[in-house]
Amino acid sequence: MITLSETPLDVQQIIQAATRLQAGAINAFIGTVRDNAKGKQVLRLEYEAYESMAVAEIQKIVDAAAAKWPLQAYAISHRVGVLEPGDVAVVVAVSTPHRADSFAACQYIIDTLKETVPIWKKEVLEDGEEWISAHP
Amino acid sequence: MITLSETPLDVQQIIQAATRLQAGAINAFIGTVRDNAKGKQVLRLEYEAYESMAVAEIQKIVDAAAAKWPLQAYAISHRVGVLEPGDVAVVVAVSTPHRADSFAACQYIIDTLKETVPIWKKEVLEDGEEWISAHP
Amino acid sequence: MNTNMKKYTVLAFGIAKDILGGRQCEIELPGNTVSALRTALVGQYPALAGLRSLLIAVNSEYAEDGVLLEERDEIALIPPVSGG
Amino acid sequence: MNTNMKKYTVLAFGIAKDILGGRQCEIELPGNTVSALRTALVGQYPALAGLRSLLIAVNSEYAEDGVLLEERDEIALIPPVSGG
Repeated sequence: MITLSETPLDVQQIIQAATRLQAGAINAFIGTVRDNAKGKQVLRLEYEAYESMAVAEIQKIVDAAAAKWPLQAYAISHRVGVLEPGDVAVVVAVSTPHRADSFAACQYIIDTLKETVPIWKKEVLEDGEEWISAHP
Repeated sequence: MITLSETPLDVQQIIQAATRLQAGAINAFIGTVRDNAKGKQVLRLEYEAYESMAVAEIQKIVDAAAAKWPLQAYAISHRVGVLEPGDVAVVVAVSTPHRADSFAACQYIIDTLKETVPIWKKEVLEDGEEWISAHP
Repeated sequence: MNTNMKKYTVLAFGIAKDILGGRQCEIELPGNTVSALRTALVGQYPALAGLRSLLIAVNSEYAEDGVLLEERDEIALIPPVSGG
Repeated sequence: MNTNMKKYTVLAFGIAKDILGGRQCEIELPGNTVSALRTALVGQYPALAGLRSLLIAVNSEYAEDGVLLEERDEIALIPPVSGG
């Protein structure tokens, strides 16, 4: 399951979607909006995605992960739109028969997602705003 | 939050207990009862704990993790009693400011928990039962 | 008008959307490669040159400089991504 | 009865509970160290020798062989753990 969502993510439901009876280990990464950045208060984050390509790129990452680790199931959801501190921005959940693989696969997916998937984040602080990572 | 529970674990609530506004990354490991082991059908697992010591040993592991990584919060719950395939046996959830630390801390806690915490698991298969890891 | 000029529609996201002034723009150029398109866009919108990277996707796939463009392709400007 | 004999109450868990036949047993021994207790228990319940490991906890702390026991201590037999 790969989704981009304009409404709040249901962490429990996403984890449930990655759960299988034959898999003993589930690892879930949950990225939330912090209330501070660079010592400043975060007012909000604005996420934008190139949606069709983003879903396809996440699928490629999952396929690569499935070639490296025995993924039994996965569920990945990313928010788009305006998020406030405390909101969940992304959930990656995977299940594997044994636990070390669940950690490795989940970390690979979120690390690669942040490098290759066309999603952009504008951080709005108390004193200005910035598209994250845009400039050197 | 460290608990041993005779009733089903509420994954969402445990993750929530490890969530903090100043932490952007939450990693959760969820161990579930598989429906198969050694090619046999699993009927149930029976978990037993030396409860007072188990909680104290988990606290030691958390303290060691907090010395290695910037843990903002944690929640660890382990089931005791009779579990069936699909049931959640353990949840470890931690939050840190950045994501690599959340993976490392969560994996350290579950790996060490399985080595040092006085909890025991009897696996009841279709054709017999066994205390896991008891014999060489 | 140069008869070799072709017109492409380019989608823009994130900071590229701000630089181009909209989610979509049309651009004419005397060439049909990804690199020709990037050169033309950076010429027209110099602020693009200040980005950490600027990839181009064609039909939802990252495209190398030598890829040939068709006027009907879905072309997108991909500034540095920052999801998660 | 040897006047040096001391009586300890030992909690047992997991497979150790099965081997001892109960969650708790009393044992008298002519010594007051963890190693003396382990030796006496293995002598009385030889199946304990077949375990992958057999630790002893005193007052909820893993105890080395040389630790001295008091009759009022909470002593527990810890066979190989298998939580998670």
